[in-house]
Amino acid sequence: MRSKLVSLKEAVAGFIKDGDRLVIGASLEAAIPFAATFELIRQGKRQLDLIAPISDASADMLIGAGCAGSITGAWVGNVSGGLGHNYRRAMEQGIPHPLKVNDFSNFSLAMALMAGAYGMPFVPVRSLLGSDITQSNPDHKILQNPLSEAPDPVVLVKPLVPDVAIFSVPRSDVFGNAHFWGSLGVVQEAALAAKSVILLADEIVEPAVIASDPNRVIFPGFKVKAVAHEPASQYPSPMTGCWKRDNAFFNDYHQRSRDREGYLAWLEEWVLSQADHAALRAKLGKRLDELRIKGTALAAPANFASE
Amino acid sequence: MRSKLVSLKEAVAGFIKDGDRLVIGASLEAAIPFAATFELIRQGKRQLDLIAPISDASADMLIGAGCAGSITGAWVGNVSGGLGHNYRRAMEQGIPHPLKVNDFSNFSLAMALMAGAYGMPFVPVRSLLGSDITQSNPDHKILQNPLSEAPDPVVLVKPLVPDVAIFSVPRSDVFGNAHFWGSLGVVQEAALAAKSVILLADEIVEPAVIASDPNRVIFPGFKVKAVAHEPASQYPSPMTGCWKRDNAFFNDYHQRSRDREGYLAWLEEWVLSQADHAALRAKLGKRLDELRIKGTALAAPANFASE
Amino acid sequence: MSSGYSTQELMIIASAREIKDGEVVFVGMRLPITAFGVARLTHAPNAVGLFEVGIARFEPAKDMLYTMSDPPNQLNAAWCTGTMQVMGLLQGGQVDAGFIGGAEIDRFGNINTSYIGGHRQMKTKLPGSGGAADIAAMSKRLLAIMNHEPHRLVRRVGYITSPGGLDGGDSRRKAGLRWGGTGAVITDRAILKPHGEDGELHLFSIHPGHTADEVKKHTGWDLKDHPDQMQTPEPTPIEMDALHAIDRDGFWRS
Amino acid sequence: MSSGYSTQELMIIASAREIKDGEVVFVGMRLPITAFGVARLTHAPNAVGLFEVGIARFEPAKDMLYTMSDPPNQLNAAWCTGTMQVMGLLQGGQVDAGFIGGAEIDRFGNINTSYIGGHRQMKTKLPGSGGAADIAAMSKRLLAIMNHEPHRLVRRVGYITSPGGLDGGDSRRKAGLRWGGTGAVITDRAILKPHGEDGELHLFSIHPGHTADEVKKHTGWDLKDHPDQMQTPEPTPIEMDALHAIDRDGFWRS
Repeated sequence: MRSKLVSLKEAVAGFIKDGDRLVIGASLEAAIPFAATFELIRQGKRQLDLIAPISDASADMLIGAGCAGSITGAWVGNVSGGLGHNYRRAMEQGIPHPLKVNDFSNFSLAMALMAGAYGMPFVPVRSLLGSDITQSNPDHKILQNPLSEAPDPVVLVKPLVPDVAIFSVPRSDVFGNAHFWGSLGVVQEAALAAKSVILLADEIVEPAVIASDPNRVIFPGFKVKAVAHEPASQYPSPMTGCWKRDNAFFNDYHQRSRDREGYLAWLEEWVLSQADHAALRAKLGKRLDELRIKGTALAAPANFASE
Repeated sequence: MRSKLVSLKEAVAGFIKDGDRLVIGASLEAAIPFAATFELIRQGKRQLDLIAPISDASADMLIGAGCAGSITGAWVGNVSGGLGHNYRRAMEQGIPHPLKVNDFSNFSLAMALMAGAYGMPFVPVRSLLGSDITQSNPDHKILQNPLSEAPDPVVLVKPLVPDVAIFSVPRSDVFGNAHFWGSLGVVQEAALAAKSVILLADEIVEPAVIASDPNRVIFPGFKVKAVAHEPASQYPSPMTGCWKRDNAFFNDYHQRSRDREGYLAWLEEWVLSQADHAALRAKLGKRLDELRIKGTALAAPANFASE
Repeated sequence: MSSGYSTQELMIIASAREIKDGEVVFVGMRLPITAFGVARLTHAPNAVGLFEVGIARFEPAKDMLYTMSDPPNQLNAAWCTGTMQVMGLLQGGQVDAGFIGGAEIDRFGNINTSYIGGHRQMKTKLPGSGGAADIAAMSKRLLAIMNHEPHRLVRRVGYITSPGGLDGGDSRRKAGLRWGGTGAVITDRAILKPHGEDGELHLFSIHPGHTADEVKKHTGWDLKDHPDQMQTPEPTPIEMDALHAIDRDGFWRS
Repeated sequence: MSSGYSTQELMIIASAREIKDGEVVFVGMRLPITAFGVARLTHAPNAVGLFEVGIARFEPAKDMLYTMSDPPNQLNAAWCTGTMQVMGLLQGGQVDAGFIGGAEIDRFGNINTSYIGGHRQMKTKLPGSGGAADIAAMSKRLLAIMNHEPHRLVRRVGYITSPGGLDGGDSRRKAGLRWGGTGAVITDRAILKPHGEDGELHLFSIHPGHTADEVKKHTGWDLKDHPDQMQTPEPTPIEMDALHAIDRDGFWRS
């Protein structure tokens, strides 16, 4: 097998195009690959469709930087802060430019990605009946259940097939075989549905480490096109077993992004003036060290021996 | 919380009724709770509907013993031996009595259980088009995809909701929180779809052992109604990390069940004359010891510490 | 507020009382997760908490959570899985109750967290549903937590993100929702519960230090009295001890 | 058979040659899993093997397997997951090829593993589909392995468990199957491949030691010659070494 190890810069430049439908993190508030968010902004990608149930402040940052053409999601904001100011400005005032929203709920989006993952023509959902989400997003079609004689409306959701799904993972080998643990959100569905997968690995390990526990592999390595070795790629979001959340960073972003000028200054300081994620790690210094999980609470041993 | 620990006898007597729709093992050829198969036979349960994609020789044994009213499955036989002789006798000659078959493929059955697990009204499948399985099982309905203008037939599969799903697991606490690893087959879908779950645990562990690794929990403990501590409950099938497969046992069963008399003699020797699973373990003695996995190939550590 | 507890602490304890023992509850963040912890430590030791990120928990997390994905919520969880699995239980009718918050709620319990003014003439863009629409549609009983102001408790929301009783009466069932609906709306002034044939929200319980008149003045429709109207009981020492055991840093005390 | 290899060893090697490098292949048990191993060790080092129990593997298992769930197939697997996830890839068009066996196959490659004589007038009950119907319907290319006897290679199967070309021509597409169909049928005497407008199976390759006449005599329909007909090349020393490295106990040598 051929190594898929590249730099984050190469991964974003080589595998993501303007207009792509992109999943940037799929476990809602954890393991969001903000390093990729920042690199997409630095490379000036445009008209991206951001697919995610919730991806904390990542979508808001990309919207403010003018990278997003549309949102296919259930929630855009700042989980600990509240509203997403860039999202509001784009939707209410068209700043920096207008944005299309394809409204979903977490469940209907999970189901749509599952339909993409498993090649389903559509997926019937009993949620969203009575919700105006079926009005603002006509991709949610209400139809009579064809197997029921009695009136039984169901919502048919179309499959979603992202062009690229990007994930932060605690460890991967150079071939894209990776472990992930903790809550999974829609990571599996997004990875299996996507045309290609990019991994940002906190640690690069020998293939034998991954092979020692095939149940922690959430999606197969053959879906992965590129692996970047990028510690704390999920910063400021948390990653189970590796990194705590930097709540202060989210709150600072929330305060400073209240107006456009504040956001642009924030963007210059934290993204545009940083050459790459290593520069951001250096800038954070001790602040990042303090977020590193140093305790040990190991999973009970699981044996895979065959003899 | 209240302990759910009971004997296998109590679990089968208390939680399984004649006519129940039953999943006995859902990982195809591994971790089939044969101890429950044998106990169902000893307790003379009748008219069970056996739901499973494949459950190696378990279904064939239950059919021969007169416990099965119907099969809702994709394959009934003896995986290493071939045909299931009791299945053939029941279907071809009505011995010991006629049997109804609800034909599925592995995928359509997995999908039907998934629909049951996730409360879906039906699930659309692109398999089985052109297959006579849609003829012999009219629960697979071919309909036009309502979201497509062009002709696009899809098979709509109804959800399956088993009354009880029984699993062999390597370890569980007394509250029904259990770990399972290796290939999962349709374990998760069957457990989430079932009205109740019974566990046969190779080992009973402290709750902290299970809580140390919530990703190895495949279904939540609140679905579990009873836990029986029964080592080698999956014998003669294998269980990852615990037990190898007893191929000779399957082959012997295959040879002896070729005719009805041979099967009845086999049944007397291996099931009816055994008071319980402990008696079977004693009868197997050293043969069982040799199947125990003694090597060690541990999963790489995974940390769940939060600080 | 009355001495000994804050308004938010009272809301948490009032919410905890809505959780029954043995129930499977979608808890979500902030007040509800703390309410779940109080319930577990008092009258509901067998309750199970679900989080849409893919977590089930018995014991509440030991440390402060800013998001439900934070490491303390992963450590010693009862089940770590995906959104599909957990929300699938919801769709399958296996979840007894769910908590959600909201920016706007109307007299039938419909909640808007998407577009103030509606999606065609939007005045304010809110973050959206997240899992709220699903929890409202598919849990057996919906518990809403709101700040009680006339612009929040309105006659009719401009956009229904999360369905309550829709237009009242059997309109929820007619829309195809086979179970569920509003169980209680817990505010900083009172508890509202549906009553009567159309299931309009009525004033059920008035928090200590508040009056019926004041509550009604802060409600955007003509709020009627529930026939079983009561005063919200003060937090008991047992409840307060449970709350303090969970909220060790006093986050909700101010 | 010719000295140096058994018929089954030849079938395994002929099957291995049908796997291209980098392909994702549903391998199943017995001959195909060994064929996958030979392919990996020779011309297809980047092939991936899938098993419907919920396993993906790069390297074949190190020990003899009686079932695909056996412990050696779990140890150092590339991915352990569920049937849904693995077969979902199949439905999504992410699987290049799939191997299945069968009791009966017809001239259009349809396979019966359910009811000899059809389900209404069943003569013999066979075990059923397992995953075969799915692999036949949804992999991009179906590879079938059969024993070559006139009662097995029949004009028309009594029951289609696993669809090949159905009635030939565009009938497979018309039934709604958007891709796939028979790539090759590998028997103990020959390899058949579809040819012509209706895609009937033709005699493509004759194994060493067999003749066209003999193969046709053992086929239940008037088997026609493929225009590119050839002799199956003898196993090369490299192929045989690979096979012996996998089949260390000589299970397939007899």
